[in-house]
Amino acid sequence: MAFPDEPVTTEEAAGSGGAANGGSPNGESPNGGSPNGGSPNGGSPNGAGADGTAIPGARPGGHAAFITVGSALVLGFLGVFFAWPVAAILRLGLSSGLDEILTAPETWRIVAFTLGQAAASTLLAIVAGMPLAYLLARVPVPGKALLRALITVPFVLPTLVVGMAFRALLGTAEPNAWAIVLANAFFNVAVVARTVSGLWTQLDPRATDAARSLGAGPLRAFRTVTLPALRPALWSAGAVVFLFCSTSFGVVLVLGGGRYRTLETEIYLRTVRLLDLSGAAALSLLQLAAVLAALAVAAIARGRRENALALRRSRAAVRRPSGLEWIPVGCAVLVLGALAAPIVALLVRSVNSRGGWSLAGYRALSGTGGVLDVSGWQAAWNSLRAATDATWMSLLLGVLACLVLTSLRSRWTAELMDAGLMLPLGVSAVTVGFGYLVTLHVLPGDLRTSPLLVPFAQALVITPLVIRTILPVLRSVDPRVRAAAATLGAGPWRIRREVDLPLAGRAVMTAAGFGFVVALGEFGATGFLARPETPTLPVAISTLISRPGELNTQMAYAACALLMLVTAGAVLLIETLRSDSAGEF
Amino acid sequence: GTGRDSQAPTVTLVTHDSFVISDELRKRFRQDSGYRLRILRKGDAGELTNELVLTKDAPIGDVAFGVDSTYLSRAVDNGVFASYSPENGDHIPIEYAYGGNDSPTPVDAGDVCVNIDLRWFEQHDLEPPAELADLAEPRYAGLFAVPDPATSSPGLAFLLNTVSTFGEQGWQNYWQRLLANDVRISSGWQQAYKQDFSGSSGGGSRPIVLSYASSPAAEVDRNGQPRTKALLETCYRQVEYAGVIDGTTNLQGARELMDFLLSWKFQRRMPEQMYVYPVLLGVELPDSWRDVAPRPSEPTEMKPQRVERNRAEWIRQWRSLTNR
Amino acid sequence: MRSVLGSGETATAPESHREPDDGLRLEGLTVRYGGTTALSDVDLHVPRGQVLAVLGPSGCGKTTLLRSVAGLERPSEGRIAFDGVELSEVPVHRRGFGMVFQEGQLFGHRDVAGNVDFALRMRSVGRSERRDTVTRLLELVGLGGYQDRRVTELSGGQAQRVALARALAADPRLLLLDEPLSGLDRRLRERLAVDLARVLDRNRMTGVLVTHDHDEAFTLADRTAVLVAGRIEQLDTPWRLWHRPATEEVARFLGCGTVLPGHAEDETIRCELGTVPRPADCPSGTVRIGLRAAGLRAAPAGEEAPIGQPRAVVRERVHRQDHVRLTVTVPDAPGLAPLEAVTSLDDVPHLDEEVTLTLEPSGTALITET
Amino acid sequence: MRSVLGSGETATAPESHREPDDGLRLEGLTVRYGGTTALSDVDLHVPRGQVLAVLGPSGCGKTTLLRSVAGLERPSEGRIAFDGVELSEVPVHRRGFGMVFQEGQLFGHRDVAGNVDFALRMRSVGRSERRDTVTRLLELVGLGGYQDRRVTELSGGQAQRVALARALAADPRLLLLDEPLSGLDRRLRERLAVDLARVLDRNRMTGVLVTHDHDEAFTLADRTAVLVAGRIEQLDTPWRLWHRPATEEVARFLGCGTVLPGHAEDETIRCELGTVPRPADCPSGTVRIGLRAAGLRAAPAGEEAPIGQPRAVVRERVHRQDHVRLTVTVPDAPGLAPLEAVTSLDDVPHLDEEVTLTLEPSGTALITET
Ligand SMILES: Nc1ncnc2c1ncn2[C@@H]1O[C@H](COP(=O)(O)OP(=O)(O)OP(=O)(O)O)[C@@H](O)[C@H]1O
Ligand SMILES: Nc1ncnc2c1ncn2[C@@H]1O[C@H](COP(=O)(O)OP(=O)(O)OP(=O)(O)O)[C@@H](O)[C@H]1O
Ligand SMILES: Cc1ncc(C[n+]2csc(CCO)c2C)c(N)n1
Ligand SMILES: [Mg+2]
Ligand SMILES: [Mg+2]
Repeated sequence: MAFPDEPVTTEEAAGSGGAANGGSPNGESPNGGSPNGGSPNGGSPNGAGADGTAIPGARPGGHAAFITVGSALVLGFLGVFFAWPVAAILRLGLSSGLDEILTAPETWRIVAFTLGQAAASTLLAIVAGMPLAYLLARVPVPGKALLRALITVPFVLPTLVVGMAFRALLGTAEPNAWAIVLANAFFNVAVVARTVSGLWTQLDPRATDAARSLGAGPLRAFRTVTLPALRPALWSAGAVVFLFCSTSFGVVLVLGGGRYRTLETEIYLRTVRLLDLSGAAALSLLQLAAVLAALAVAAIARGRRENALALRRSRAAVRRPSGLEWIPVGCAVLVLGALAAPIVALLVRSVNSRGGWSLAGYRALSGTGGVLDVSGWQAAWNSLRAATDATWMSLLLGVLACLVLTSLRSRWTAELMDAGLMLPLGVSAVTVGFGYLVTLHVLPGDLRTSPLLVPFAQALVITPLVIRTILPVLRSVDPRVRAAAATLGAGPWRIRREVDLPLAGRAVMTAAGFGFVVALGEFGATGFLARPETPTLPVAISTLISRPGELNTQMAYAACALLMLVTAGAVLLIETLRSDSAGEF
Repeated sequence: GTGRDSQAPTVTLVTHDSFVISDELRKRFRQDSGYRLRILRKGDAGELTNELVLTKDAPIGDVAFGVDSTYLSRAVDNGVFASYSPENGDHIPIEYAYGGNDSPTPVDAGDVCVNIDLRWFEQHDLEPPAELADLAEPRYAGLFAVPDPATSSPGLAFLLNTVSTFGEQGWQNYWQRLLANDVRISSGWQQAYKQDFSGSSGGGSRPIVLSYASSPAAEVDRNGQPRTKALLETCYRQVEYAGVIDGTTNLQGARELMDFLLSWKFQRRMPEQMYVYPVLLGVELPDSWRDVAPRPSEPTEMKPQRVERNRAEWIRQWRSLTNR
Repeated sequence: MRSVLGSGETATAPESHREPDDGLRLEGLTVRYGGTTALSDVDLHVPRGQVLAVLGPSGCGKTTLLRSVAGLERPSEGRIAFDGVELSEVPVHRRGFGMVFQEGQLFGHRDVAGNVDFALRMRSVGRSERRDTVTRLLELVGLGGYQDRRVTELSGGQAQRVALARALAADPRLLLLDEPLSGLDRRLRERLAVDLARVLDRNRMTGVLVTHDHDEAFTLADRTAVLVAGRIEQLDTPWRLWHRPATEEVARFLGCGTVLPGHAEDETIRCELGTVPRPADCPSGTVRIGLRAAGLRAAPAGEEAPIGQPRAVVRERVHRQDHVRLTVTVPDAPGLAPLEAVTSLDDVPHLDEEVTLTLEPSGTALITET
Repeated sequence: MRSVLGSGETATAPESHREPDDGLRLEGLTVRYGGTTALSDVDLHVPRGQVLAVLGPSGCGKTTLLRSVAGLERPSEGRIAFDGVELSEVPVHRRGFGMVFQEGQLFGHRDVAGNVDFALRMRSVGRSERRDTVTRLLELVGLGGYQDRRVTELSGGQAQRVALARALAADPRLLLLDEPLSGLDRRLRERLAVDLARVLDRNRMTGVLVTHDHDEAFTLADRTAVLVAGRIEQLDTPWRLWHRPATEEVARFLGCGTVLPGHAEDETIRCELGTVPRPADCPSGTVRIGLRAAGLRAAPAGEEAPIGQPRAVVRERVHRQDHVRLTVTVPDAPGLAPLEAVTSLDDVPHLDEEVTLTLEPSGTALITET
């Protein structure tokens, strides 16, 4: 250190505060004698300003009426389409057998494997997703919208098909835990890449500049500045991926070959094969507890400081990488390759079979007859319609929920509600579906067989995704910008509309695109609820894949290709819309 | 193809995913009965059964079709079905009946059989196996793929087949020998048939697979030559039943539909649409089937009641045996 | 132009040209952040149409004061009222106060015009009038033609000017300015200060201005408050602040590096370094004299220097724009800390050279309170 | 203390006490942001151990200059070298340059100590030495005891000082300072400028300082560059900038509100408003004279005012700290724009009163280039 050992300060060096301490005739220091007293703020998490509760404008308004109505709507939907059915099915089974299940060592092995594989998959998805997020947020890539659209494609693929593709690619017919992890990660890399890049794009690059100028290399600057700033998005994405993976079903079945069992497969076995409702209920409760525990851990880790970031989207931040920055770019290319491999394999299968190359699958798909009631186009159209309905419903619910969540004063109320909204991702589709059967007939118009049920159920799955995409951005909005709007005459609603929504606008559109894709690919609930005259593409694929015969197989793969095409197209469209509607970005 | 005339009364059929009906037949039903047919597909046979059981107090349809002999007892014991004797009931072989000709009524039978890849055996100059016991012979080591009884319908049928064939005492021993013979167990029919089996389009490595007696009908090459063959000595029969759902508000429509399911015109079309054998005596199989997928003459079977009593325990035992 | 010449006499005269409006009133305002007391017991009155400047060391609570008035901080104690209406229940956006934030706080998702326009839309101004006003305001702050620029692509000073234009667009009844011109070069700052004074005056806006530039305070404000450690030390006209600081702390804050005891008698005040004329308002007896650098003139001590004039030795020399600032010590008065003095550029003494010191009355301040 | 007294003569003398180090060199530096050219063709040399101040109007490219040197902007053209090493391939963190950003850019997720500590950890300083250094630096900037404070809970000026401490902690070989003291009150700013000068000098750091405070530039810097619209208009010693601006633009930027043609002959330079002495370096013939406010003294035109001295009418009066600034018009010279003049506090003319004007040589600048 090049500084002199003797103090260089003059008598005034105690500074403004210090000078006041020493010289003020009034005696009272504004800092309350903080120098040795630990945190000058008194360390109180409830202190005014510390959590922003006392600062009007720090939250986007706080109308009690809005919070009440909003919560009622959101929780009402959640209650009717999730809590009630699940509770009903659990109650049917909870008469007996709980202790038997809980004391079986087998049960705990399954719990351990469920959480273990989910954790590993999540980690892998994050590790693989980060370079992609970097690529999307910080590197000028021509046709980035297309790239963004393409990486969502894996997400819609039926798990059964992907499982089979992985089996074929990895050449592992034997049960293999790593293959499960790999396939789970394959599905979910996009969740990480998109969620994280959404926030990353908006981070003020000058914070990194500061770190770099202080001697931090690119990696160090990333670790010490960017990563902490991305933490909200990372936890968000991590929680979602963890839930997906801990309820992973098709992948575990196909690649686990029955030897690797998760809570989800066990619940399926007991519910569908054995009608052992009490065993299923016990396991469902375990699943619920495990998911809640995981969410709590995430909330604690994330909630320590979800501080206001200076969101400042800057064109200058997107620039050609140099030096070490090529490493993440290289990694991203590798990840893209890895994502592409199973997809390419599927595409090849759709035009190639033992009979050589042929477009027979596509041809058959475009006509009716055969095992499908409708043509592939019709199925695609059905998918699009259901997904559209599900998307607007979930956007409505999700945005409303986000506004309520950011308006709530009490952090714990917000966390509880947040967790409640996440739960549909962590509960077995079988449990929810069977729950519908024993409850929804009570509502007028027997929803159990109504065409509305599919979008409702899909919305239930998408809404948590919407929330997880929008909430971190909304929470990162600098309260001082809201304050500025308030001083210019904007009331709480106006601030929501003029500051929060535009800032979260990208996230809303990202969520819309993402939710749409999920709805397109959703099979767990859709397969359960879809009506035969309007099958969606995933339902059609499942029908085709469970038939013998070359043509059926080829048609299934062709339908997969169609699904991918529809997905990429829809996302591309939505992303284009996004840059139009929020053109100021 | 339906729903153009929403005035027409509707009858709802609750069935499994494999149910297929052509537009033409659907129209026929409409014309004959005056009812519009609405179909609800509810997963596989197991899922279907459980849904029927769970909704028995507030039924979601009028007629159920597709509960098979593996699950029938569960449905019957839970009082899912109302009694009804359809018109052609007396043309059904008695061995299919669950208890008399009353509802539930058998509609078709499917046979779960071991299939082989004919070309593979030709190329390797190996005598194909003939019966279940052969599969445990060392010369067929590493050749057999079977789906998991715990997670797949045909897999469960195969387990029941082994119990039926080797008896309560012998089946576990047989499975141990299968395991020693490197049987490949995958979780579903799709993986076993489409990935592991060398005779299907997937081009897997195993020339012996568990599938259906009708599967070879789908694996005919361009010259009409079958690529695969079902071993008729290894079959297990699953009978699929239909019945009027107890509590239906449309009894008349339900009866019309039951009669339709057992009508000649419907039964005749079942093989090509659903790859199953119709139950009515005297219904002709399509010509091609006679060569490619003939009906097994003496398949193994098991009474639904017996399955219901033992299913969970056998699966448990099988799991601990195979360490799954 | 607003504050023309304040003098000892005219400043205390009643502001007869103002209507008897009430304006902004703070009573006993105290704001705490957890354990930190940022403002304590502040009483303040800014009559309608007047501008108050707030000076004070870094961290003394200036921003907190403005934020509390705007409604962005909740006072721990005390009242804030405007035109007699108590504001504690009035939300920020209903107060009709505009604020220029210290850090700008522009809306990053809108372009320059969009930022200014926002304030107009909140007031439901018609579209074409909005465009004209935006143009006019941007021209006022020297950013004509920058309408479509993204605010992330502005220089620091440009962003600050957009913030100023935005706050003016809101046409507030009270304008709170937190160092609105601090990042600008002097020429622009002077011009904008004059323009701002004109706008404030023309619209009869009440204003509170935080600044570190004393000249700016004097150009824009009717009165100036000196805030130290969360308390108002003095609230006065520029002239009185400069020449009659209430406390030694204020004197030091306003540039008096040295404060010496003095004795007022007859026509003069005598202190260790000489005498200055005694103003009419100075009581006789013990007073304190604050010395700014310009209050001491140093000249090389040639042989002909009069005896009795204090002599000092040059320790440091710093070039300033139009003079040279010296640090000198007085060997005859070892108790005296080093003093600052000025000398003209024409005849600069060398380091360690001996100089004579003359008191320059215009560079001194008189602390009469005890 | 660094820049002691610059004068016309000493400034051009070789800096013999400096080693012949190379320091920072810019050659033909051009930086464009899309269509905007923020810097064009800048050549600059800051010898090792020296400090260069950069002055210039808002938006002229000062920040861009610093960011380019730091490696945060990629130049469109030109070279940057330090000690002879071309830097285009050297990444930011390997340059060993420190920067104080205009907006502070503190790490919001670290406390005050954590921000300063960051720089030390990057240099792998040991733990206990780090703590001591953090303490010392915070004390230097007057924030002793603020270690555990969140940076989001600092006042604007406090945050700026943390940024300064953090940059100093990096112990850079070149320190880039972007208005490091702009948000501080004058007393603190002066003290910190002196302390900063001391640190720079003691560690023989090279520095580039952007500031709007001319005094600060003269206190801290050896030479000062005036940047206008992305070009360096003049790079000179403080004395020469102030007294010999190279262009009218520089003269105006440095406060000359009026520039008059003049004629140098013999001992004097004559212009419309009178004469000033002709310095030795002034060529004879046509020159231009820049007038600052202090370059014109106004006094009430009593009867005894000498004939021939220009007379003017007071149009505006503004109180300044220790003088009064007037705007006057000269009826005899209707082509002349209104002029700024000063008058002492003792004898202030009224509005519309007639005054006589005297040229004050120390308030004028000479533009000799044409
Ligand atoms: N990212 C950017 N994109 C486009 N133009 C920019 C960008 N950053 C700065 N500019 C423009 O470049 C010019 C120089 O900006 P710079 O920030 O260097 O000015 P400055 O001299 O530091 O001004 P100030 O004193 O106001 O901080 C300005 O006109 C500014 O509007
Ligand atoms: N959110 C906060 N939490 C805790 N302390 C705070 C907070 N904001 C400000 N302070 C403290 O309150 C005091 C007053 O802060 P304020 O911002 O009002 O100062 P200021 O006079 O505006 O200073 P500057 O001239 O540096 O901007 C400071 O000591 C500051 O550290
Ligand atoms: C491991 C894993 N498997 C499948 C999907 C695909 N998927 C897309 S949305 C959704 C939830 C509701 O069906 C699922 C499961 C995934 N993302 N992760
Ligand atoms: Mg402040
Ligand atoms: Mg700048």
